[in-house]
Amino acid sequence: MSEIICPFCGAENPIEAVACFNCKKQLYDDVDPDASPPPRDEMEWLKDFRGFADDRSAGTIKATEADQSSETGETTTGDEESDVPEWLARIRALKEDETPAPAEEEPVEPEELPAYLGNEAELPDWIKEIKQGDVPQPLEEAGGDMPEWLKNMAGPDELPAAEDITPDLSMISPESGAEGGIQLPDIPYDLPGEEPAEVDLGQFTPLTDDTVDEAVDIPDDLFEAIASQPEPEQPPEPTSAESQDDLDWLDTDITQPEPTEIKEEQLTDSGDLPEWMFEPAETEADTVPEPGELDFTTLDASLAAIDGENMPAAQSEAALPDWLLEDEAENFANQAEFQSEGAPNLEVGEMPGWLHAMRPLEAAAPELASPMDENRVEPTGPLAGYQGLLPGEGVVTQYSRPPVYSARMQVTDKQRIYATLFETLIVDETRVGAPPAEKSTTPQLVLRMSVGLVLIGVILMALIFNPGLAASPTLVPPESVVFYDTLQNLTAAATPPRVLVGLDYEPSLSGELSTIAASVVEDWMAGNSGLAFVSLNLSGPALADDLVNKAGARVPAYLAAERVINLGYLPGGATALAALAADPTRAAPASVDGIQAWNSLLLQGMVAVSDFDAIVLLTDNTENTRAWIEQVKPAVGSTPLLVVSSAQAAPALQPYVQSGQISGMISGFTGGAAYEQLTQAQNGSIRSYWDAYQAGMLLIAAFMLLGSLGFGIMNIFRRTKKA
Amino acid sequence: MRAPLSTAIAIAAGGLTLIGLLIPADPLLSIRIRLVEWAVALAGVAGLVAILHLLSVHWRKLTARRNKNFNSAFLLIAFIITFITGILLKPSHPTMQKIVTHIQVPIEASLMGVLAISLTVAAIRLFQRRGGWMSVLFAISALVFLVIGSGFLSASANIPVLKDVLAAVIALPIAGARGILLGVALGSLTTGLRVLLGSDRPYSG
Amino acid sequence: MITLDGVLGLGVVFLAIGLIVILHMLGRDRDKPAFRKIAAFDALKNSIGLAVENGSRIHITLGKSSLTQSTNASALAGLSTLDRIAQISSISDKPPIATSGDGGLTLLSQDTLRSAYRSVHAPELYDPGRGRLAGITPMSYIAGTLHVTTHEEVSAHVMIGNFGPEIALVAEAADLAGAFSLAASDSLPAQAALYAVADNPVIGEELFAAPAYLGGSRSHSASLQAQDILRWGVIVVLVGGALLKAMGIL
Amino acid sequence: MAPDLLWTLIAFFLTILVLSYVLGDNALFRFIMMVFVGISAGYAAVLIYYQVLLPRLIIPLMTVPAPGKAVFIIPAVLGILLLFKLSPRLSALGNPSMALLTGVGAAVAVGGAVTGTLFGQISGAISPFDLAGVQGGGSWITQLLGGIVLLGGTVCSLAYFHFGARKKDDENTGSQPVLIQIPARIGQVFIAITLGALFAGVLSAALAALIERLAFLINVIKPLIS
Repeated sequence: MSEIICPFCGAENPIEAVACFNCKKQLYDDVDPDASPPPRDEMEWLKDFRGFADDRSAGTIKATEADQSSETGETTTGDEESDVPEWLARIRALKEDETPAPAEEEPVEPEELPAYLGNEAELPDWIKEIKQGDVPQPLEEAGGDMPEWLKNMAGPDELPAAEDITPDLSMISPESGAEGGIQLPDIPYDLPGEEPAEVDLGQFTPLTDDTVDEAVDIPDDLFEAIASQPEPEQPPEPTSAESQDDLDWLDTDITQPEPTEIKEEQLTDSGDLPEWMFEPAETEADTVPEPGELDFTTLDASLAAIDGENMPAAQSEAALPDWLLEDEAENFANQAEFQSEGAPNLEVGEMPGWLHAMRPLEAAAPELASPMDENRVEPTGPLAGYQGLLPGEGVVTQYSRPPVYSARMQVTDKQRIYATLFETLIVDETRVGAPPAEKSTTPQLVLRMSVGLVLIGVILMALIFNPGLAASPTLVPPESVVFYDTLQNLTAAATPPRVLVGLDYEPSLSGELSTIAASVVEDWMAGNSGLAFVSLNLSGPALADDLVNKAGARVPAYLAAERVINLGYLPGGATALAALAADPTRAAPASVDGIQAWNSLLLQGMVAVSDFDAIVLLTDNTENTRAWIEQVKPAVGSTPLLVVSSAQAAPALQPYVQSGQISGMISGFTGGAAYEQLTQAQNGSIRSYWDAYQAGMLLIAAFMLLGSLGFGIMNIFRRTKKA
Repeated sequence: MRAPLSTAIAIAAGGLTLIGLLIPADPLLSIRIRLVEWAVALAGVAGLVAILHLLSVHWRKLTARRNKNFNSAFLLIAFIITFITGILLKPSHPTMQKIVTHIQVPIEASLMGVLAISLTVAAIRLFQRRGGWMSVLFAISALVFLVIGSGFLSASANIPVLKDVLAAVIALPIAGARGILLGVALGSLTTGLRVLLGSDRPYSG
Repeated sequence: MITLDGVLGLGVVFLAIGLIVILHMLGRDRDKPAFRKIAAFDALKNSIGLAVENGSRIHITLGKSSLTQSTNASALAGLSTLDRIAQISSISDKPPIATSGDGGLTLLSQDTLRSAYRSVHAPELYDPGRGRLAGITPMSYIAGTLHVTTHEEVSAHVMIGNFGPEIALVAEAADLAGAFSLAASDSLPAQAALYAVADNPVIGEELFAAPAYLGGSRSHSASLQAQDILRWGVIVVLVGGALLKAMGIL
Repeated sequence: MAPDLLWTLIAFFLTILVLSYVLGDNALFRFIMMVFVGISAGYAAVLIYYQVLLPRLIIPLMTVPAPGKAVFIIPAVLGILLLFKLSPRLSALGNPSMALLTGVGAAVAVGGAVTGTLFGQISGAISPFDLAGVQGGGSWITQLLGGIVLLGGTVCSLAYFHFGARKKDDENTGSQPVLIQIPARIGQVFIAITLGALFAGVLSAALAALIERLAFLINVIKPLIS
């Protein structure tokens, strides 16, 4: 059972108590202590209900008026449907059908509104009623005592001029207001209670000079009208232009059902709303849009759109700003109070049983639990003396337990099966798997380190102890034999040969190539050959000098200064070679020392590459060798092209050897060792490295074999595991 | 079309050079030689410009507010010393020779030595990296040629069958190499022609 | 001096030009020709996407070939690939970085980056420092590229161009850094080394297909189709020539 | 200390520092790499100046008489334009120079590919079928068989690179017809064998370099020990 907590002493009182049993103070501000309290079962709920009606916007007034009529015995319309309040229709609907209509289940989603409007079948009862044309009817009936301005609003074609409307607004009587209110649909009945709060904000917005200036031109009589209003803080009503704009805005709402859009339209277009309504809305624009208020405007607009004959009502309602509707509602409240106070002897209207039965349901809704009397004056605190404030303590006293609804979802077996099926489908997706282990490079580093150390260790051992276990190669490739034969034939000739040596290896491979080339250059030197070095890489000239110095040291009789010329670096790669093939005297005019090479004793009389007896290429890369073959070989005709290549380039050069573009070739340490075998060199430079080389090669092969087997087997196991 | 002048220059210079290469007869030959000489000179200038750009990049790294890279300072110092020494002494001076033979050669040859170890590790991990029968063939081929390259089989060179088998095996890579070279030549042909047709314009920046 | 080789060569060149032009004209943008699947390029597309996602850098290295060398075709293909990658990854926080081992190639990589960003209407992304010379000699180029590998927060390395086998050091450094690596070279020794070291090696001629596989222009597809036609022409010449040679006619 | 010994010690320590990379990336290695890049760039700049610009541009411009000067003025102007590449704003001025460089380079690549590789390799592939001149005293059958194997391998390797495929749905990649798949598979075998052989060759060259470096270290240490 709910209790009332006294706002003054905090004591708990029974729900039916009017005054606190502890401090004897009134529990309700809006109850006149002098007036004899009406019986609880009649007045308490009515007071709440009235309060509810007060804070409802115009739509609610229909229900309020129905109650009032029950008090005054006044009938509103002859139509039975029309005097049945919407909430009653809802209760009936609830009884008929377990599943409530969406409109009552939750606040009307603005997005759904167009659907409502478009699909008549989905229209809520209240709209259907309107469509049946039972709304204008009271308008006609009430037409007798309808004020002039309201009569003028009979149809859209007879819209009164603004100046006709504005001054008359000040003369709105409760009755006329009631009549006006009757036309209003009870949409807000379904709206949350925040909506009136927003209206209050509008009312409390101070009317500063700026706002007055910004407002669309307000006639002087409007201020009189404001002065004649019961509350001084009541804002000025819109001018005719504004009311006209409101009508336009109603129309646009149909096309723009988005609540925020509607709100923005109202806010941004200062022509639509006066500044005083505009500003508070702005303050709320930042907050989440309140569907209640927006639905209200949108649905009004929908009314206007649904049926042409509803236009007058819609327009009259739309023409009246919210605060004015609020004002009408208050008038009803005041009137009811006045009647209860002024005529105590009057027989209190009987409360219908069905209405009494449904009351807790109403009380359950939070918005119903807070009766707000706009007339109440704040007695204490910093806001003392202000009227129409939200009564904090009043609200506290009105809390009641919310009803418990069954949350059981009724699903058919078929639906359950589908749900289970769906669950099984997404179960893998929802399961959080273990994160993939980050690839660790440590094993690789350890392997690299250990392999490196072992390899270096073995090579060092072989170099230091030089056991001579490795047998010199007896298999000599045919191209090496051709190389050897060509060299021997040329050096054996009567006139010492002049050889163009293309030094085309990088310092990185000088360890391999200078070692192999040294023995070859020695043999050329032994035949007193003239050597002209040319290089395609930047380090070439320096490497050439180094090679000549090394080889020359082993052939003391050879006069390197006279027989060797270093033509230096040929920039441009293949193009430089093409230029060399076309005209060597222009491509490499001078030596690295700046001497005019082609006037020197060695190269005297030479004008073409073909004048050389042989071209020897010391190379470590396939591409430059290809360039030599492509650019120079065609220009030298039958002059042999002999190649000393690195082991890395040899397989790629084999096609050129086979095609005969390369006359003879020595490749790698193996080829060098084979060549030394052919020349019968006793202390060849390769011989000193041979043990280390063979040991290293076999060790690498062993490592590779072990690694391949190990990882290969692991792969097979992994595959079988997967399978 | 972007950079029409540059495109015209590229197409004209390239076309003349190509025709001069294929039909080495005057005046095409002399035009080609001239164009190639200009290109070589420009390549040299481009090299210097790129080196200056390299220095500017490392200068920026050195003077950057965050993540300063002090190694860049050593790069700049090493460049300045070498460049000034070279300009003053000329490349043929023994000191410049020493810079190559005692600085460049040790560093580059040592890096090549490190490569031997890196490749060995890569060969060990080959099947860990990727399986497939192509990798198996690659590994077998590499093993066989490592053994052949080591000269280890030379001892048994007297066996006639082995000699013939080795000769045949050594010749096998020629086929694949030739196929790859021919394919690369076709690729080079079409890629070069795209530039000569003005379809690819990497110079239009 | 007019040689038979020269005339035949000229014929081959004009045939190739005709094929490229015709196939380019026949081709339609909507109906691009289908090519065989190359896993490495699919992986590259994924890694570019990942690099853009996680805000890491893509590194394209173009090799050491000079523009005046006959091996520069691979570098030109690399530049086309750089252009495509720069366009694709233009939305990335960290624009790609291009390194090379030749002066002319460095300047072309800068031009390519600039035009790529202009083509996607983001010229402000261009930074000349992103197209740089790693080193002027082949091994110093490797040394400079190693520096980029370890210092530039690179998650994907694309090596397309002419390299020596020493490029394997870069591929290994990339592997140790846990980065993606695609390697393509026209150099046979480099291909062999990269086959063992790189995550995604591209063999031989496939290098020249990179721009087309990365959604390049119609001319890239057309030149690939022309390559295929020329390939079968070469095969026919090989077989026919062998037969004629065996019969003693040639 | 004798300058030669100083240079030898420099080479010795540089070798050790670079080989330390075997134990993993380290600060000293990175330092040496940066110094190396700087030194090689400095050396290259000197060489470019003395062996390219001086003899091919500067000296001719100063020595060649007026009529022939024009030939050298053009590359000089283009070279000066190329210097604008250093400025991000004015770099477009260098485009014509780069265009000439690229055009000539492309022509060289095309010419080399056609006359050098295409014709060279085709003639190389069919040369074993010249049964009239059987080389090396071998039987013509052996040579023919060898030629057929190599030709088949070359053809299949070429076929492996065929890019065209059947279009599947809207995808730009598809499967190849069986007529191409079979030779392509055989080609893969030959390519794998070739790459394996090349890998062994690269390993062999790298090992030779390592051996030479270690031998150098021993040669430096030996006299110090003894």
